[in-house]
Amino acid sequence: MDKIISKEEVSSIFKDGMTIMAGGFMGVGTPQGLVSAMLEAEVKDITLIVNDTAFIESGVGPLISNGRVKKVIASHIGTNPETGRQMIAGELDVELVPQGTLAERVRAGGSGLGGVLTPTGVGTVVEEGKEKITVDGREFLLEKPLRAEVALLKAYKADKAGNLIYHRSARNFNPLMALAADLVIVQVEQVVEIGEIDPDEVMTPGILVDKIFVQGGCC
Amino acid sequence: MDKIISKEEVSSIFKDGMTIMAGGFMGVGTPQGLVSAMLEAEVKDITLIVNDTAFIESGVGPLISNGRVKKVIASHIGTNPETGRQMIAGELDVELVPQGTLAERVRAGGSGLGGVLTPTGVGTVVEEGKEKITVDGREFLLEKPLRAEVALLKAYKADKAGNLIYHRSARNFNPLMALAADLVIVQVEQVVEIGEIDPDEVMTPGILVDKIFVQGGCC
Amino acid sequence: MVSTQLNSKQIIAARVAKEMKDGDVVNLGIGLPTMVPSFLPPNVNVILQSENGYIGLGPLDGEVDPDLVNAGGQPASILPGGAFFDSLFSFELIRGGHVDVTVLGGLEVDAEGNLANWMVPGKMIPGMGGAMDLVTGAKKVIVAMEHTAKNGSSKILEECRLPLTGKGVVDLIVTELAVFRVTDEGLVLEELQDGIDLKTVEEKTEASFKISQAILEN
Amino acid sequence: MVSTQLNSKQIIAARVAKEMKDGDVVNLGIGLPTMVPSFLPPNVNVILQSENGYIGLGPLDGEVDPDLVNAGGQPASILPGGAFFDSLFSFELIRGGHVDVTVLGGLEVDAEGNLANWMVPGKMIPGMGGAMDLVTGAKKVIVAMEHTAKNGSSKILEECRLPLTGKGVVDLIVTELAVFRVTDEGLVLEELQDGIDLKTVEEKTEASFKISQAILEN
Repeated sequence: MDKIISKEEVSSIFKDGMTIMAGGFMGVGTPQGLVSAMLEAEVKDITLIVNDTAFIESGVGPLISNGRVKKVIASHIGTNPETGRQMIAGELDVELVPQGTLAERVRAGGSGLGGVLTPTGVGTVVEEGKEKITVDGREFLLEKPLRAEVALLKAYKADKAGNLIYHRSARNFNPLMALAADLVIVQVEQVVEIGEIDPDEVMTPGILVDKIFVQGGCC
Repeated sequence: MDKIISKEEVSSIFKDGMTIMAGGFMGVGTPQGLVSAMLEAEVKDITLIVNDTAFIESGVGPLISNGRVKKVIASHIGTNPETGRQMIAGELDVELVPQGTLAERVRAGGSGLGGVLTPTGVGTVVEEGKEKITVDGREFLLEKPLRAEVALLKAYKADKAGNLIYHRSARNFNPLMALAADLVIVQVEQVVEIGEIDPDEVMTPGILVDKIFVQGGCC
Repeated sequence: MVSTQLNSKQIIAARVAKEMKDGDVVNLGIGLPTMVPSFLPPNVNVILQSENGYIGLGPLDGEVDPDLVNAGGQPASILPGGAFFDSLFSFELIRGGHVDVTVLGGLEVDAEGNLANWMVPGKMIPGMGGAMDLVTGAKKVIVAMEHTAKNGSSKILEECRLPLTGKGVVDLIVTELAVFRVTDEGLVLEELQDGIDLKTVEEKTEASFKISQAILEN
Repeated sequence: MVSTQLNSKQIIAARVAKEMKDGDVVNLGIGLPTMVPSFLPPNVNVILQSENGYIGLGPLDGEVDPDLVNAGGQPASILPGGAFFDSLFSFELIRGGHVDVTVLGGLEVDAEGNLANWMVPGKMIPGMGGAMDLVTGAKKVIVAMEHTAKNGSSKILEECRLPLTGKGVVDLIVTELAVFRVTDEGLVLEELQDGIDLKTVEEKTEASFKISQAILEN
């Protein structure tokens, strides 16, 4: 059950047309090495589920700039002008989702729920095409679960069982995406032996993590 | 903004007819000192939201045995025969909720969602009286949010701002109940100064905690 | 291993153990299911999930920590590589399909994979605890139970009579007499336990069932 | 403090600061709202929530940590007593009413408390980020904006024309000219900023509004 994987092995995982989730908030907490491995895989028509498309040359931005992405589901695309340009040019399909709703949809996908009943977006364009459910006289949008074939996470530290600890504001979407994909790959700064992480301090249990890529090589 | 409170002050909070949530799983992670303060308050007609009713003489059990509770919402009552006896005698209203659904309902109450769409309980007596929502061809129960006037939590350690760390399997329902009540009181084994808990290790942020009761007296 | 006579429960637990793959995340119900790990071969290690909030449930290893119990409330330990979490996350794992196998006892199971194991009308009702979430969410649901009730009546029915724990959720039924798989076309008798003949199983099973090719050829 | 001439943005930020109570949990939008803390009196300490995952947002205090940024992606710090969490929990706090006050900029606000501040059709659309959740969930929503657009037209309208960020969500509007409260009976002019007369506000405000007793008596 060795979970540690090389960059070449990461690259070989990606296929055209895949749906990929990646952690990060404006690039902070984005696994840059995994994004780079994905770029090297030369895949296309990717559907990308991310909080934002970061910047042209960092975060998940290079996947957009290099034309690998067919559709983005995100809460914010404003810091990467290439996302906006491709969207207006009709090259890229963009689904904008309020950030809290995006988090809930990923959670629903990872935790077996049928959807989310949120007040966010009621009375705005966000409600278009969505079912509205009234509970005790108040309207909520039914927002559907999101899942991916692969989730790309960034953590600070892992043990060899895949138990993860995140660092500061680099945590963001990573812990929730760990539940919502068929294959979960994490990029970490360091790997320690099993038993070296206090079970009370684990932020994502190792059973959710399939592969560990160590930044700058391992062990 | 001193959050530290005495047992007498805790007692003075409870009123007849209140809805109270308490953490714990068969008494583990239940704030026994807060339960005792509640008993001393001599209140009645309480609605209690708990995972289980523990034992006759421990956990939240004494609240049942002493006839303080009008209604229990719980996933399990089997370890406390007094709960079953009062239920059959018509002295106590018991709403049984699957444990995962109970957790989700408390979370929905604490996080502003309109309800939960869960597959759990479909086709069983749990679905009686509930709306069923079909999402992409699959049926889910719409389970409603739960909130309380007071939540009674147990944590291992707090700082004076109310940031909490739980210990091992005593965590259980405590972190979710911290969001779902108007007033949140925590019983802790120790209090440390602000700044002594690493912000990455906080399990419940202090802004959710109104009052801290220190087991065995404070400071 | 010294060959000894196994009792009914041990026969069931030993057979359930064969369903486990190395690395499986497993949640075991109270009672008989907790006997399964002792029958695992040395090359099969499973990771036990405890619904009250952790991965890596282990047996009590000496020191009792009042903050560390299993889902039955009994003192327990956590193994290296384990992790604690809250009840919400525990059931995200369970409902979200992150538990590979759950093993539960049963009062009744039927040909459509319905399971009843949480209440008997007119008797004290303990509550469903986490059972309804487990049977709904786990990838594979194994019912491990004795074939007949104390009065000798079959617990494998055409249709459950007791209130259900889950509808169409059971994958495999393991008793001291036989192993049944639940399929879209109803129950299939997959195996007879050692020394049990088909006639015995037919007599003690209310539900109709198909017989697997393997048994027919034997 | 040396008395100096404040510019429009400073006038707005200073007035918004008066809405804060000691201990309030506050989420500030990007731009003008981030100026509010510098106008808080010394006895009022607010706790800043950063939507990307923490409580206790502080200004950059020297060392840049690439793993610690504010909601605008700029290097920041965390104050003693702060706590990190994931995006899910961050929006549980926001949507669940655990943030006392949010201060956001606005493109348009109307008499029903509708707010438009996230997109202009035909222009590059940045996305709503966390704004829709914030205006839906925060206990008090303050729009802090200049009274008129660059072309001089009123940003306080009878009815918003731009796509909404939230419907009926605004509690208070603070501009460099005036303060309006949104009530069930529409807008109420609560205050005139220093040196501003009622006529100026009436001329520059498209929406109809009532005038508070305090102003009428003045």
